[in-house]
Amino acid sequence: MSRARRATPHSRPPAGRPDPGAGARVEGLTKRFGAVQALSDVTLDLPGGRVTALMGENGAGKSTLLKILTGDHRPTGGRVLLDGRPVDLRSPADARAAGIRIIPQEPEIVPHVPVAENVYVGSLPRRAGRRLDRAELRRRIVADLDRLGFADVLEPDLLGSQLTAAQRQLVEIMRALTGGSAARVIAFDEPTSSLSEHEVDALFALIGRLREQGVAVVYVSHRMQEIFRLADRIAVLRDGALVGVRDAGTTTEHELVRLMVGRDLSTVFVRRPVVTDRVVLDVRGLTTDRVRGIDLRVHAGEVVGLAGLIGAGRSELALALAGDLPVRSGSVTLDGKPLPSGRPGAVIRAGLGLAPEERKAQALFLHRTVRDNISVAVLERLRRFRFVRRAAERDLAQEYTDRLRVRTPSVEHEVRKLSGGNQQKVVLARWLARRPKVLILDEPTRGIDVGAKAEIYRIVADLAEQGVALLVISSELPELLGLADRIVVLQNGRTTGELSRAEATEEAVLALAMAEDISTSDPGASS
Amino acid sequence: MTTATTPPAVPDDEARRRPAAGTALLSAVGGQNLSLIGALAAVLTVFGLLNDHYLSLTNMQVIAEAATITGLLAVVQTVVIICGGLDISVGSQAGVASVVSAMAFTSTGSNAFAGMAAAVAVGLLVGVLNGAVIVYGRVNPTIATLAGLAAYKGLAQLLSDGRAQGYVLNDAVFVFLGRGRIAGLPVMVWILVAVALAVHVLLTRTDIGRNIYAVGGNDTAARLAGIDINKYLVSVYALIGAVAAVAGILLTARTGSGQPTSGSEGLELKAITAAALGGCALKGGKGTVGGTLLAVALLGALENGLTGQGINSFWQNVAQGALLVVAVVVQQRRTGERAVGLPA
Amino acid sequence: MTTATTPPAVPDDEARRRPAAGTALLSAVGGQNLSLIGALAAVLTVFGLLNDHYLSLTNMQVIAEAATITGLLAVVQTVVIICGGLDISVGSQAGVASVVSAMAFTSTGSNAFAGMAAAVAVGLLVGVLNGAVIVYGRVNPTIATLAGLAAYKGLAQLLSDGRAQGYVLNDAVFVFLGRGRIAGLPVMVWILVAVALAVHVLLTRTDIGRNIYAVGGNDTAARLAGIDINKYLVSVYALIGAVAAVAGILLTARTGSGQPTSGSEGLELKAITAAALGGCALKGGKGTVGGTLLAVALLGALENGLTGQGINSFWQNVAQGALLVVAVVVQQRRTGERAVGLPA
Amino acid sequence: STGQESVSGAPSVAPVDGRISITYLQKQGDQEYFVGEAAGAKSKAAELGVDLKVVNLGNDANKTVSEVQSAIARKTNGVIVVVPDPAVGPQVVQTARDARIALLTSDDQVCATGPDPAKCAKSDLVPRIGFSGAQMGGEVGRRAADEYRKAGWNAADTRIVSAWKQDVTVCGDRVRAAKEAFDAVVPGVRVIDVATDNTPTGAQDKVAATVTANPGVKHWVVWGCNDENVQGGVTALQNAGVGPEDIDGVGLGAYLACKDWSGGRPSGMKAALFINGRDVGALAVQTMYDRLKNNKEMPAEAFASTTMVDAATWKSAGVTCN
Ligand SMILES: Nc1ncnc2c1ncn2[C@@H]1O[C@H](COP(=O)(O)OP(=O)(O)OP(=O)(O)O)[C@@H](O)[C@H]1O
Ligand SMILES: Nc1ncnc2c1ncn2[C@@H]1O[C@H](COP(=O)(O)OP(=O)(O)OP(=O)(O)O)[C@@H](O)[C@H]1O
Ligand SMILES: [Mg+2]
Ligand SMILES: [Mg+2]
Repeated sequence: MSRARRATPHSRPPAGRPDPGAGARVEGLTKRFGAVQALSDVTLDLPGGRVTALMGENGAGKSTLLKILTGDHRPTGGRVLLDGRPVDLRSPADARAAGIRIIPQEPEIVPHVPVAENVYVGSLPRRAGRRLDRAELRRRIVADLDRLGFADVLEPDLLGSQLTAAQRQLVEIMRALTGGSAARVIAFDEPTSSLSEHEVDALFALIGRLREQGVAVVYVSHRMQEIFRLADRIAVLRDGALVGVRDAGTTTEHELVRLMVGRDLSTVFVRRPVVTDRVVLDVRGLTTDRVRGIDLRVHAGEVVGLAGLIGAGRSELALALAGDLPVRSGSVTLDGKPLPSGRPGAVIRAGLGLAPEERKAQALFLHRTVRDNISVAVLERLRRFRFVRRAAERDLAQEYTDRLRVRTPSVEHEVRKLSGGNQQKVVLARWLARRPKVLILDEPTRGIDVGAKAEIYRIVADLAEQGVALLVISSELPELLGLADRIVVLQNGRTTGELSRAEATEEAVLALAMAEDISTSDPGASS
Repeated sequence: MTTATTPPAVPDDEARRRPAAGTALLSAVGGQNLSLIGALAAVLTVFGLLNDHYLSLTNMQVIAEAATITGLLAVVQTVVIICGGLDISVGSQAGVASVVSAMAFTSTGSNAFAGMAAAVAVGLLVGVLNGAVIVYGRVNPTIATLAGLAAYKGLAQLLSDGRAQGYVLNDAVFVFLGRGRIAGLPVMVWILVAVALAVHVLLTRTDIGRNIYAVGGNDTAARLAGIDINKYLVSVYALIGAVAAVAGILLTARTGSGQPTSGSEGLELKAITAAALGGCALKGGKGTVGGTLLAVALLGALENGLTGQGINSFWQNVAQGALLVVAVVVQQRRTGERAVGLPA
Repeated sequence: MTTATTPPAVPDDEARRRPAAGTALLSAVGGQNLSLIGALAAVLTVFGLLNDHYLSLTNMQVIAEAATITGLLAVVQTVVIICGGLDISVGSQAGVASVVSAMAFTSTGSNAFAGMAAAVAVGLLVGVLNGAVIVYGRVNPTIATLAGLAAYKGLAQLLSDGRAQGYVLNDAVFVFLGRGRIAGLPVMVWILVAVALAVHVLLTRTDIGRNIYAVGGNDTAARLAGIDINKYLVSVYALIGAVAAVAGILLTARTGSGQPTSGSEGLELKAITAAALGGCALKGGKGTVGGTLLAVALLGALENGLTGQGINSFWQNVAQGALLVVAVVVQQRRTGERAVGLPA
Repeated sequence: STGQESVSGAPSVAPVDGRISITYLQKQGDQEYFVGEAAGAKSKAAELGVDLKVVNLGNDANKTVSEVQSAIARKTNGVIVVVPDPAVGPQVVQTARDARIALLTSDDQVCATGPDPAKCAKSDLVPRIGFSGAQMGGEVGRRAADEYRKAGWNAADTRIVSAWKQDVTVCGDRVRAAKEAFDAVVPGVRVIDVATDNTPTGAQDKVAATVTANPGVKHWVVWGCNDENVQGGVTALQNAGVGPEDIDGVGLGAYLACKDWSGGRPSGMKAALFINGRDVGALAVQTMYDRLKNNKEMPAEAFASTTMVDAATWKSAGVTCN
């Protein structure tokens, strides 16, 4: 364990360090899924009072390690130790009892119960005779929302089914940080992938406090910035094996990438603008239940970024354009022709594609193969008399899995068996293969590793060069700044401003995203 | 599935400003239930106008008593559906219990309590068996209980040699169950009320109930939260077994003897229909006892009214099918949810 | 019957030498199906040993013929289950078709083709109605077709006044359907083979089939991928209506007259049982025609064997329930999937 | 209330002045025979100017109790019932007595004091209109034996298929009576019991399986609980290549048998007992009317006539085939 300190934006008071050996340790951990070796002989210390970051390409085995740690998977070999003693984790209940918590990569939400019950599911407050203590439940959720800084983004009475991706993520975070016995180990599996800066700050403050309390924090992310902002130590997995543990203060981004990928890789992305003045997508006064009076033009070859905080209405705008949400008023034209509304099929045939933000709920057919998942929107081009040309289909799937480096044994593998990032790549592959005139990408790089991210940026650039009009929604500001020719900022369902590439800085975007009283200052403007 | 990703439209600012009180009240009666209450009122009015005796106290009691056995099974069906399962074998279980209660009664020299205890014990056993097959055999609940539907029916027939067993109407306890009244209400109906109330309290007021909703709503979430899903499932099926046994005992009390199939065959469909009409999502995680009971009342009132009008059973079939569809369509129009994908 | 859609098992080493083909083949037979094949082999062996004539060609034909009507309904049930729906009204639909075919036959002066055309037309209509209620009325498929179960039964009874209608065995076409043979195989079985093959090809080789799997697998995703879910659902229910009509026509041909309920009542449970046992996930998105046919064959072989041994119907019920559970448990053990939450 | 304090002894039903309302509760009301019975009852009721409600009980003993109560709540004056199971009889009788309404049974017997009419004192049997199951079965068995002897078969080459739904009590009574009657004439022919669901296709499938399992048999006698069973069985035999001359099928009901005969070809269906449901329904309503209007005591038992018909005689006997 390194004693070296490093300069961080958050200053850390020298809290009393816990005993050496406190925390968790995995020894010789091995896990096979059929022919897939997800983990091989991983031995790693996860000391208390430290943030250990876990990095690696998509499918490297990070989630698998965490799932073993929390009793969700049983290892094929090896063991888990807690405070130096081996523990037998047969179920998540065991792990919870031992003080190990996880925020899983895919939030699991109970749809028809309110946020409060979602958060404390499994450890609801009760009185004698197992009576539910509703008053206590209320008190607790209000207090915890407050304590964790989510009070303004999460309404306790909302039902699980009404939550946005970000809100679901927050519920998962709250689940792990509240209720039951004191946490000894907390693992975050890409917790920020659908959060915006505001919540990310709150979360990091939280993690800082956990560290001070001596909790062993495990943090999985593909975002370098976060890693360096947060982690004390960085463990890198490649192909299921631990390839190195580095001290966060001494290592560099460059070194980590080399460890992860096994070669040098440029993560700096520079895009050459190829904007034309032909308007492809023309949105005027678009109003739905939650977005109001949106005006937006995207030109051929242009990449327009959509920025905003949680619930700003970006995803809703995207779904409305894709024909999946009822449009109250306004018009949308594509290449001058009005875009049908209410029927995604017709919209797609007119030339607009949307890669939605929630891969599991909105995009993937989990029990179907990678090939099926990629070809589903392209079958019209792959059929002869309604018979699917299977060779052509396989080639197409192969081409895109290769380009996006989807880590899968074959294109015939079931998608649910892929790691989260690889699933995301499959979703992107579908829409890239469709080659629409307008492509909307909603959080395209959620959970995607460094190498593949660069590849996706390159594909976006290629598409732009081919004259495709692109609309990119992302909560990762650096990504938007690097990609977009122009950034449109939404707040509370309205556009609050537009920044050219030259004007766009993080500060400028955030200022527009958080601009106060836009809605109160002109209340009569909406339809 | 669709609701998971698409939040319903919030109608206006009013609703947003007072989310707690307004939502709570509406969800207590339930948007779902409002249209059932409407349908029930319509049925009562129409038949009340057509026939003077329809709204009489006696006839209401007849309706309630006729609906009791279905009602009991529908209430527990509600629990298992909320839990994400299904029990297609409830009718057969009631048949087994009916036969067992009468046979145990007879063989213990007319001891009613022995008869009932035996039936409940067998019911619990059968329920636990169902649960174990599902949980440990990893058999899908629909298939497991489809198998139970056949197997327990066979069991009831084997036990009874396919004939009605025993005769219990010499016994005061059974007669009380079958014909007695407390405060003017048939004893059977009181039993239904008691069971429904207990299940309602269990579902809404205890952490057990809330965990049942969690298991059915998202079993992975429940499991990761440390809920012992297996325990819950086995217990829920055991509960079904016990209540189905009570239904079987009432069947015996009402018909006078242990019936292997008559009176219990087909109850599974009725129970599931009532639960579904009452607002249970067959995917789990959603449903209320109140809604189910309303649906039971609606179907019972309809059947009684149609029979009273001398409508033949052919038309009754058509009418019942049509009403079921209309009630749900109205329900759906009311909630005004966005129509995406398959209706749940 | 089963050979039409299920490629025979390939010896081990052969498969190992050509891994790509081997895997593909294995996944074509399906892990699911292997245990069904095992169960079928066990049933055939046991009864073959008990009775010399069980494995005779004649008896195999008897089994196949007896299973045809259930088989037809199970095949289309498979499609709708894959699509994420369910059709509990198939039996009633077959009853309507049976009555209509006989009545149209009689009233057109013994024109068999008029009878059949009328039945199929009515079947399509009923199917489209089911689909429309589900899609545009936003009624959950289970409830909608539960309503249909009652309503269409009532319709068949009303049309026929509850009596068997007409007599068709004077007519060469109907006699050919009911008793004819082609190449030694009953015509009915050929019809099943043809329908099963067509549906199999539809599901596995065409984009329509792919989209059906997609709709059932994740309807939101399917919609966002540009699939017109409504069109698909209505078409699938129309397909069911048409095939149920064919089943009804065969029922008429077999019994000689149009039967409103006799012979079709209860077929829905058999069809769903077969589909589920054959590997359909009731949540949608999963299932194969081959698996369903295997399950139909298994249940048919079992029933025939038990009857041949003179086992009474009580034991038959128990045996069928037990076999259903055992087959699925074995299946689950084989796939060895992680036991999380409720088994699908 | 404990449910005990009901009137015992003979029911005291006062004659009705004004319009009479009668409720006819039938088991298996969607079966052809009972549909006919309902039609007969309705036309008789129309003729007499009586309100008649016909209710289908299916096979549901529990619904039987409910519907009796429901009829009482609607102030019906008399109930005619075909019980799905005789065991529910005492409960029905008790309920009717409590409400002081007249009770008549049709088709199946009901005992006021116990579940089994066979073990019932004569005085406790409820008045009944109908056919006797034992008598029907007996006629079937005798006719089958006649045909057997006429054909000159022997016991070694012959098997009897006895097909019925095994959990229906009255079915068991019928086939048992048929066997006894047959044995009385020609003893020693082996009977194979076939469990069916009382439908033609169900019977056809089960009998087909039975036939292949018994290949050495040359001649077959078929009887069952109803025409469906016999017709399905005969069809299965013919499909299995057994010629009509080697089949001795005797139906019960004649409503499906007549269809075989209407084709004019030789059939394995040699005869069928024609039981006319219309007559039973009409007679039951008439009897109830007489009791309620004229206070005429109901007879303990009244039977409608049955006729054995065959391909030559069915038309003249009045069997209608639709
Ligand atoms: N249930 C499963 N069945 C089969 N294979 C699986 C299963 N879960 C994971 N795998 C495989 O194990 C490997 C490691 O996956 P894991 O989810 O741990 O990756 P990860 O490092 O978390 O990736 P990502 O960054 O994309 O989330 C992958 O190859 C994946 O396909
Ligand atoms: N009162 C509310 N009830 C339910 N949902 C709400 C409410 N207020 C806001 N929302 C959520 O805000 C969403 C609009 O934001 P949308 O998801 O389009 O934003 P986004 O900018 O993409 O943010 P995110 O990062 O959350 O995806 C709505 O779809 C809805 O789910
Ligand atoms: Mg992962
Ligand atoms: Mg979004």
